[in-house]
Amino acid sequence: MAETQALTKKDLKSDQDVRWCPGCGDYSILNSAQGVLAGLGIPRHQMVFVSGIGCSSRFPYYMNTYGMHSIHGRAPAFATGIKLANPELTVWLVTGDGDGLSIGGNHMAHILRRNVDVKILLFNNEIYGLTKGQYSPTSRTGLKTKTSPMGSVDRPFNPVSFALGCGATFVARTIDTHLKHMEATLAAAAAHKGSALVEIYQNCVIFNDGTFDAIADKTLRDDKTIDLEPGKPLVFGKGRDKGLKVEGFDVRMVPAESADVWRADTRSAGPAFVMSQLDSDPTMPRPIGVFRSVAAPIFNEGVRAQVSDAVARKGAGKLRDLFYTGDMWDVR
Amino acid sequence: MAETQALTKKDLKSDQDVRWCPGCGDYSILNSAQGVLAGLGIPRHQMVFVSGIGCSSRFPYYMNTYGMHSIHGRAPAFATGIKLANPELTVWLVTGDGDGLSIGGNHMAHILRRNVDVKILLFNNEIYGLTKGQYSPTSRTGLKTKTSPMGSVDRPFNPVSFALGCGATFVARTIDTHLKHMEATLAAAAAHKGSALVEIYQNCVIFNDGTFDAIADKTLRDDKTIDLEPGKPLVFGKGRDKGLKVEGFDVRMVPAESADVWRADTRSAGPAFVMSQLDSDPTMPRPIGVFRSVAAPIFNEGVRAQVSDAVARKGAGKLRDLFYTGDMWDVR
Amino acid sequence: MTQTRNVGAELPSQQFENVVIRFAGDSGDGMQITGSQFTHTAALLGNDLATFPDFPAEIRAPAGTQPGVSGFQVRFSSSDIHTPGDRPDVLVAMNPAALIVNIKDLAPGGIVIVNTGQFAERDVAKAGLKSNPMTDGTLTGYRKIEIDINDRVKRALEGSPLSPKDVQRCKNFYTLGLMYWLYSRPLEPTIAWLKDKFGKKPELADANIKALTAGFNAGDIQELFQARYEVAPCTTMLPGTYRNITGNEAVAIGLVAGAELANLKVFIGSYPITPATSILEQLASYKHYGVVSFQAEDEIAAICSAIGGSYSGYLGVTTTSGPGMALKTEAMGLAVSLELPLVIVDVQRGGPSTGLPTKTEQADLLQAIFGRNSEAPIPVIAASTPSDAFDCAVEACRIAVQYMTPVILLSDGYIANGAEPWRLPDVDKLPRFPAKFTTVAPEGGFLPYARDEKRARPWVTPGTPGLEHRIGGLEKANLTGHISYDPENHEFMVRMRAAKVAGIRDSIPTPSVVGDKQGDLLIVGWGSTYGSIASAVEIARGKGQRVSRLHLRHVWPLPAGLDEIFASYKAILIPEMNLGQLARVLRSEYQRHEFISYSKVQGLPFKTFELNDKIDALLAR
Amino acid sequence: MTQTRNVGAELPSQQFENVVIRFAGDSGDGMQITGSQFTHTAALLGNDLATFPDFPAEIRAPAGTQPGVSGFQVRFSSSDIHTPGDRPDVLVAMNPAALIVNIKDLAPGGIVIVNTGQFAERDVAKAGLKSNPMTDGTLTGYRKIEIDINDRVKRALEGSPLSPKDVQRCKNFYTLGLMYWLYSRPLEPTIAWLKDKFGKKPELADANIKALTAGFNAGDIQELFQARYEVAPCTTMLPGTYRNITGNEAVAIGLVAGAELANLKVFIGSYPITPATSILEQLASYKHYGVVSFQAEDEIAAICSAIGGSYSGYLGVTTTSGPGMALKTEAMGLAVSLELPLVIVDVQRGGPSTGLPTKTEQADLLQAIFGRNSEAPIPVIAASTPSDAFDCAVEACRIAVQYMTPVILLSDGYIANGAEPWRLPDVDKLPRFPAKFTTVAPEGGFLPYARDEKRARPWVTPGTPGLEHRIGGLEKANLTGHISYDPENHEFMVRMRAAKVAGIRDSIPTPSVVGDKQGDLLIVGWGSTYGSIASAVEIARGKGQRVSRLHLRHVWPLPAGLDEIFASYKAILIPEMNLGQLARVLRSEYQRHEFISYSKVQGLPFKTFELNDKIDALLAR
Ligand SMILES: Cc1ncc(C[n+]2csc(CCOP(=O)(O)OP(=O)(O)O)c2C)c(N)n1
Ligand SMILES: Cc1ncc(C[n+]2csc(CCOP(=O)(O)OP(=O)(O)O)c2C)c(N)n1
Ligand code: SF4
Ligand code: SF4
Ligand SMILES: [Mg+2]
Ligand SMILES: [Mg+2]
Repeated sequence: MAETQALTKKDLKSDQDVRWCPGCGDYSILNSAQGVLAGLGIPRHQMVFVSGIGCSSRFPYYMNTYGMHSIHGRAPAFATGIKLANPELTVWLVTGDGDGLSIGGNHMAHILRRNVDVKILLFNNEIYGLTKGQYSPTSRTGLKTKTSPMGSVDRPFNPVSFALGCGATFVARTIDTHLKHMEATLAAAAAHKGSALVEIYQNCVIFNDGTFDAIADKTLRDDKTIDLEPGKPLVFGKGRDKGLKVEGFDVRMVPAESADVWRADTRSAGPAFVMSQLDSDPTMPRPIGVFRSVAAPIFNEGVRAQVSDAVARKGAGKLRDLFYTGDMWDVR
Repeated sequence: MAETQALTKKDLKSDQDVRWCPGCGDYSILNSAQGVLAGLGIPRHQMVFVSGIGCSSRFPYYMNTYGMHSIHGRAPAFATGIKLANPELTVWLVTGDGDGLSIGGNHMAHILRRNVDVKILLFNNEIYGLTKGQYSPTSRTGLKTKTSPMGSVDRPFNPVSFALGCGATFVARTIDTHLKHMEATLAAAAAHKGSALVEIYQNCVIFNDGTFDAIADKTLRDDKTIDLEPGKPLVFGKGRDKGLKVEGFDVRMVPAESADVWRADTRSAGPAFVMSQLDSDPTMPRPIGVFRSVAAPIFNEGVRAQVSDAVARKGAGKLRDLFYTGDMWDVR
Repeated sequence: MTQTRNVGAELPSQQFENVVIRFAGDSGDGMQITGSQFTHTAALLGNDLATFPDFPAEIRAPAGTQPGVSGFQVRFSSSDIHTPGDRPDVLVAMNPAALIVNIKDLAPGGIVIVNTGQFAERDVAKAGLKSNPMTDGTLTGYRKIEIDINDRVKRALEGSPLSPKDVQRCKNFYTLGLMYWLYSRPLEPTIAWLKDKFGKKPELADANIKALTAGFNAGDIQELFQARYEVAPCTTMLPGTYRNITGNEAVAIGLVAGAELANLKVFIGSYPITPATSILEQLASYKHYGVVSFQAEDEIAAICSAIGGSYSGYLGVTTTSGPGMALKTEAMGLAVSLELPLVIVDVQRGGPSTGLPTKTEQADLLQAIFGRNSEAPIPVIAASTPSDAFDCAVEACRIAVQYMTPVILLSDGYIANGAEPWRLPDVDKLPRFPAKFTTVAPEGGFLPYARDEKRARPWVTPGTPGLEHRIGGLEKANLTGHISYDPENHEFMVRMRAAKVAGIRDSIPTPSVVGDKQGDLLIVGWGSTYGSIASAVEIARGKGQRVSRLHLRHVWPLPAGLDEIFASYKAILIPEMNLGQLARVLRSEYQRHEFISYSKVQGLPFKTFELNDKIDALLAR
Repeated sequence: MTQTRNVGAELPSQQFENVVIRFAGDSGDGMQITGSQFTHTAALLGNDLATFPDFPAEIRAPAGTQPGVSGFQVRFSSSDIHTPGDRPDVLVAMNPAALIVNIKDLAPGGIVIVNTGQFAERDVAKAGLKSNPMTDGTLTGYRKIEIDINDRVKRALEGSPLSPKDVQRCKNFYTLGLMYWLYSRPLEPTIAWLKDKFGKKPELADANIKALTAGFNAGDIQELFQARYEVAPCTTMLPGTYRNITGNEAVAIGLVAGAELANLKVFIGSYPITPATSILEQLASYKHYGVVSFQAEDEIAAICSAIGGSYSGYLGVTTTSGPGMALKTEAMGLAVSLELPLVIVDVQRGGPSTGLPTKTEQADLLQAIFGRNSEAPIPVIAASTPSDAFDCAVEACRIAVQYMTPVILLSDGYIANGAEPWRLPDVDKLPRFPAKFTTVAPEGGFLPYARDEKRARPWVTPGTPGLEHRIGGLEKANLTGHISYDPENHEFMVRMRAAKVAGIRDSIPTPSVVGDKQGDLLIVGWGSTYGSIASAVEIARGKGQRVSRLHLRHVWPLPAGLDEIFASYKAILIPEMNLGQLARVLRSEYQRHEFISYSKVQGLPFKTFELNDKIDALLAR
């Protein structure tokens, strides 16, 4: 019964009705993910989608693969168990800014630190969608919501900086409305060996409509974003005429010709972090694309290798030896 | 009864016997903290020490101040509540690498993100001390412990990178055996307005003895560490002859004369992060001192200001108005 | 055309004691607003009332589908009522999905008002139906009133500056106007509300008022009815000033009141979760009452921050629902050990796990009483109606402060979202229970774990000179509070904590029995089964059955005197929206009595008739 | 001088049926090793035995202080025994702190062996004592044997290459040698152990062997004794091969065995916590058994990873103690909803909150059975002794796999650290219960929530072609497992889950009564009270009292047949190390019987005499 033919997008659609609000950014992400996954040459039954709780976390129901809609914030722990127990599986994790960075921030941090081979889609809509619109750890300071009627006084997380601080080996960012970029980014994540975090700017039409418009709007985004493409110069703008260059501890805007070439695989995560910090500078383009992509030992491989090594060195354990060991004596 | 005289170290010692293992690095930290706190001009009754669970978390019992030894990993949440409810208090938090970065990593991340005005001492001994020696999220890969008999396959957190990734406004590092440096660092933390995280390399003589020797040993540390002093050049070495300089995305070793001047208060946390990433480069000195110290809105102030504003604008709420509002009708 | 006309004046006017209407439409159709406006007007007219909003699944489902249906049931009455009614007398169905989801509940012979403007083939298909329920026999046995509301609104608002889409958004007010006409209600309260609500967008206010009036005036439709109806004001309601209140509002207000009665301010640390979220939202808006609200990163941080708030001298509060309650378990144990005041509100919902987040259930009772590691006693009280939630919140604060203990207040989804008239309390008559902070060491020295006559330890907040001390989760020596591993001390402290909580019994009344003091059957309830039980017992007694009832507010510790009460009845029935949790507790506490458990676990309250059927069956034994 | 001499051969040899020795010293004195070596040798000699290690508070307290005292009690016997003994016959006290902490437990007239080398004024002060207990009357009524072990070890190891500090570390083996002489035990097993242990440091092995031998040969000390003692091999032990095992070891081994009997491998996700940690540690060392062990970032991640492991086809296991158990509550609810196998081990400790982490307690029972939001039934089984923990772990695996359910296995600090001889099972005779993975859709299509005759749903792991499906924590439609908000379906599923767990009863035996099938008193126990109850009942029956006992392994669901058994006794006594939790459960389940609760909550097991006193009092009623 193994599927040998290439999959199509449609093969990855489950029989459940998609129940996000009309206009929600989640639709296009679902669509892109189905497209990218169909192209990986992996049979459906080897794919598992794991999620927590939130609008975004309904994702697995819509994928005609294996899936687990778990509990709020804990998807990374489930995914780690799933991947450790069966490393053959292709495990994807879908989470939101609340699920993944509020209640689930610690599990997120640890899966990234350990470099478990799981691909993580963080739908960042800067709001709690499912519970109907409270500010989240990525909401901008001052955002008025039902729980922050006078404006939120929280300083937001920068998810990319956060992931880099945790030692993530692959960190990228994309935008729900930027389909081509999203597909390329998801494909890059899929190709990465180890944990891959993709922050996706996702519009919540109901509770936080337009929050990314200033940079993500189709007419603006060429000038307001810069795509970090490993090996390519840091160039942006409608006319691809502007560039970025690092000088000392600073990043400066320069003519495209003088732009630095982007490297996402340096020993230090410093460059990626420096780029992520441009977010707080309104005069700078917002970096999207691949901040970091570096090879590192993969947790599930390390764990399984020890099991294999132990078996190889001691022989596969026999129950009898488990019992009959140490200091024994006989009673007759 | 308010204490008007300056405190001495002794005033801050509680009547409880200190029960760490002989030789434990915790003793010198306790001692330094008592010294620094005595000098702050704050009366004892305004100080609160909050901790989680671990050897380090016994700290509050030894301080003749208010104190709460709470539950594992949650001290930041207690501290936040304490500080929000009474912003007059000087709140210090003591935690370990397990308490603060394993089970408590998320609360740590959020207290730093929010910039609650709490001083945090992270005793990093790269081990779970209290539970008798299992690897922790800062243990080096390969460390053999009872739960990692074949060596840990986890990649460790870099606590400084982690804190910076969370948006911390003050991040520093010091060493239990480097008393002068420790006191200066704690004093700097105490002076900071907002969350201040101090990572303290702490030797666990029982379960991870000597883990910092290669850099912290008194005979080596001048050459193996570099003290980040804001406003001072990045110079180190016994003869203070070596320096660091940032070039492009790289940090290079240079003669002291060419060293960059350290700035911990740049808009971007990039420079601090770049420095923190030197940890993984064995050819580089290990940075200690103040990675970052930057002014930012303080969470507890923001929260309290909204309360005051609301009272100022609407008048202090009266119970009667709380009940008698909206659409009412009378039944006679 | 915003003047009402006296259409249908020729129709006879029928009096009803009470009427149940259910508004049902798509999530986007504004049925919740329609329902609450109708409720509001009924309240002003002096009816007693009860409501039952029924939300769709949490995400906005695609328009027109069954999962997207949103309903609001309101019952208004000239006599005392306790529930929103078993079955609607009138169903307003804005589309096929709303019709099909709700029709099975309509009382036989009931009126169904259908918006035919939304019954095209496309709409039927969207609802996942094979045939049109208007014509396929679904409505046999009901009185069907067909109106193309889409078209009527369009016409009523001809020339409006609004876009056609926005015009269609006024459909619900058209419908409301029609219902106002039918039940002889005035439009003014709603018009006032619209003007206030859309103060900054007068064109929206205008349009909605026009739609409302058009609905009221639509003579041709009204010909379809054989009568207009009237429901007189309720004369049995206690005199006083009333407002409508939902359970979550009542909890929020009650907590602020409870804190104030203790001379404290509220610190709320919470994390959003359905159906508890709006308590946090409401408290966040009470900053001018000195409320410090903190939206924490998760439920654990929420309760821990609240404990920290109490430690610093606030009344710490945390609010949540089942899954969040589970997460707070460990910290509750610490609160027990620290002996600080804390109010934990659990708005129960369907489970296990994520379960049915928007539906109601009463199945966290055993968790609340027993669900912690080791011996960690916490008093538990349960609200029975939306307005009772106010009193319960105050009572929770009293116990927390007087006994220096965490207290669990149970509510549920039904109470949380349901509304009923709340007779506003006289502030000066509310009991006060001022917190006593210890600020100077007593004669003989300060002992953090000394106790008063209620076995409460002193509350000393950081910042108090001279009383510096340390507290924590390790076992504490009696009196000094120092860490102690001494075996006898441990047993002493375990029993002391248990005795303290058991001693709360001395401060609570024996609940009164409604009905005869002895009889054939006693119905014992707790929580939101109140309304159904009260109604059923009224009906049973009306039939001459010797049935009484008793409702528990304090579920742990149980009040004194129950054993004697139980002994006076031949049988005791415990209806619960769980598998018999209170029954289990009562069995273990009052072993000599038999408790008959009656369970319903459907995410829905009991219908009155279900209870009456059960009563009949039991009495026929 | 590593040859034993036949010193004291002239002393009379006295036979004892059983002896209790307690070794007590500073944390650094190696008392745990001394005790376990003595135990080991006794085992090889064929004694029955039981041990009770008593650790100090978690942190190494400063040397010589009372909180730093570490003790190890061993009881060895020529007859069947069930407890490590109420009171030591012999106390070995290495310093004043050890003496003062333990002396009150010594049996009247008992022997106390004191290391006078550690009784300088300084040492007395370190122990926080005002006067020297050697001389202040503390030891009145005991037989005091004074030995300067510090000095003797120094002399025995003169010329050793070890530093003086390291020489002093051999004190414990000197002491052990002395006890070996006193109880006529061979040195060889310990010598072999030392050689093995210090294989890479022969100078350490040598020194300890010298110290051991010197203790054995110390003729002048032995003159202080009036006799040597002998405890013959136990003849009532069942024939077989034995080894000593602690409860935590037994759980670890049992889980590996249980998984293998199900044709599975263990996935353990855990987070260290006293006293459960060593289960994780042990499983981490069983990698060659295919065990995948994962030290998670916290208890929540631990259980979630284990659920993930089960989902992927491993036997998911998580181990913890009270506070960690509390944290797992929410995820347990998900496991109930997902219906996947999972074994949750809770090694109970003193509480509430952090409580007494190194002490034992049985107070998580109600939490285990009832402590989750909503109706989330989980079967609970409890180990009664260290070796029983093996069988219970296997049983937990069986239930988890056969019923597709999480299972809670309760142990406690006493079982975890205590050791007893374990009769090694015959691998081939262990029952097998192979997991059935569904790999192809059955006739009619695959239904993830269809059920077999045990009401278990099919186990399908990701990676199985053609059976792709989604599961989650929202309520599921019967059979299909799709999300369902349908009221009747919810009730059906709630009752189905309850029925599945209740149905486990059909697979467990009615526990057998030890003693007469009817009588004056039945003692019902669960968990680690086993030993004390068994001893007390033996004694009572020896006195002619009509007392029987029954011990529950399955505490939820309770086995069939109890009601009838209970009916056969005039009274039923439930001793528990909590405030009566099992008694509460039994009262609610078997309402017609009276259950007398007998509580001890001191972080310590019941003494046999305490139970006998209680029995006497009850029978005298
Ligand atoms: C333990 C627990 N706490 C709280 C909730 C309520 N809850 C569900 S989703 C959510 C936040 C969702 O926000 P996000 O992760 O950003 O997802 P979005 O809906 O925006 O996609 C919350 C608080 C829950 N289901 N479980
Ligand atoms: C909920 C909970 N889980 C686990 C534990 C057990 N525990 C106590 S301290 C600790 C780790 C301590 O490590 P760290 O924070 O590094 O402190 P250290 O002892 O090294 O100073 C653990 C796992 C606990 N007390 N509570
Ligand atoms: S609430 Fe927001 S995030 Fe959720 S489905 Fe609707 S638009 Fe999307
Ligand atoms: S175990 Fe380690 S960290 Fe803990 S007190 Fe001892 S030396 Fe210090
Ligand atoms: Mg979101
Ligand atoms: Mg540590």
